[in-house]
Amino acid sequence: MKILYFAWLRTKIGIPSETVELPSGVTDVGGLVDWLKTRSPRHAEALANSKVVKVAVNQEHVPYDHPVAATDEVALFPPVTGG
Amino acid sequence: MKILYFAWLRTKIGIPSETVELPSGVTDVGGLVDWLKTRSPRHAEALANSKVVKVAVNQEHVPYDHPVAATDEVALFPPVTGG
Amino acid sequence: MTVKVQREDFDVGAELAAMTAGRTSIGGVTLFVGLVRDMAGGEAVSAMTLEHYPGMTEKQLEAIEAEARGRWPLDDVLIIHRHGRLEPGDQIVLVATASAHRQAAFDGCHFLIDWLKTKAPFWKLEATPAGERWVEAKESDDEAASRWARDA
Amino acid sequence: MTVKVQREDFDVGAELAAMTAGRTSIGGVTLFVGLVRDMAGGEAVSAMTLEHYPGMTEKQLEAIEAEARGRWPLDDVLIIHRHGRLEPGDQIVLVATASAHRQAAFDGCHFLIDWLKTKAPFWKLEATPAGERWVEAKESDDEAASRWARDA
Repeated sequence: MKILYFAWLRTKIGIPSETVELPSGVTDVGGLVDWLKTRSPRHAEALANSKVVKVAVNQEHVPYDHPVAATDEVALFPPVTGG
Repeated sequence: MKILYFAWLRTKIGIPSETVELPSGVTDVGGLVDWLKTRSPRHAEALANSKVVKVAVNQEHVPYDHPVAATDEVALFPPVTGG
Repeated sequence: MTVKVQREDFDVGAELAAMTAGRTSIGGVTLFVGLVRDMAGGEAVSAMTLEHYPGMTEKQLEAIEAEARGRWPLDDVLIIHRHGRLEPGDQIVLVATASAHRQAAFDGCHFLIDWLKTKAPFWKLEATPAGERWVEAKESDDEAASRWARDA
Repeated sequence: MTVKVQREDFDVGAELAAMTAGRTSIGGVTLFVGLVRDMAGGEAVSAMTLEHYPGMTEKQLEAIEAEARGRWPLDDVLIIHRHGRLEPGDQIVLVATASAHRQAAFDGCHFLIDWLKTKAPFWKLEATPAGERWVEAKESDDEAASRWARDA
């Protein structure tokens, strides 16, 4: 699964993207974000406040109860600030 | 007194402007328009319907009871149609 | 703060660049460019001649421009209005309003073009297949302008 | 009907000319040009970097452009949005809407820029005397966009 990070999520975590193996048991966005927090202290800190972590699956904004699958492109980013 | 005509008032009367001697007794716009009607059949026809004859004195829109004086520049024109 | 009534065409890109050059407090510019349409009132129009009252037109445009600046926080306003003979596709009018905030730029520009399209001292002579005709003032335009009336 | 997300600057005059060339049914074009201001939230800004999500950004801009065309009778719509590092005075965004009628052109353009300024997937990094900071989403912008919400 391809994970993309934007804006301060990218700078806090320190990488623009990573490819992860989706663990069994992770079936929705909320589960994915919780699991990503365990990958490093930087992940944990960046993803601590889910209010400011928005998620898109396959380039569509989705809520935390949206399902995720191994072939999805998942992007995590702060609330957009517009142009 | 300088009288200016615009748009179809100009084409109906046939001249863009004329200089007239203000007759005594003509003291306001309404009196002036009535007097101008007597100058030719073309004037009479063009000025027949006062609803569509707007007047500016010294480049300011004015109502028919606005005073006129010999040194004024008076313009007669149809309702503006904008740009 | 510029008003021009002219026969010549104008270059929107150049006017915008001149308005914003070196003025980094401006957050946005709203522009409206009016063009001659090939149709009016359901009839084909091959040309349009705009007549105006030189002197009075400029005075009135300057007055409405000052009113717009009084009502909205505008860093700059530009009005260019052409007169003379124009053909379909030709530019007639440009209104540009610059502001730190886009809402002010939009409101100022919209107010000015509604006024220009209805109250500005211009008269239109349209050339149609049936001949030339002077355009009459439209009710719908008066409504557009009246929505800007201030509350008493 | 064009959406471009690009690093390069754009030429408003050339874009306008391309949009209107030979299309004599267009009565007016409303344009909004957004510029980088030298101040934000009371602080000096020396540069701004716009980050976006390539692919998703274009998709969202195309969707909102289609919505604008569905809501107003627009002959054409152009959106150009830059990304990357920009300095005060630089152009950020152009929205242009062409219509037979100015009200539609105004409403369509205003709707699009309110959306772009609030909902478009861009993130701003501002360079200030205190260092670089990521801009947070603003309440006032959400209000501007919410006025376009359809009645249920």
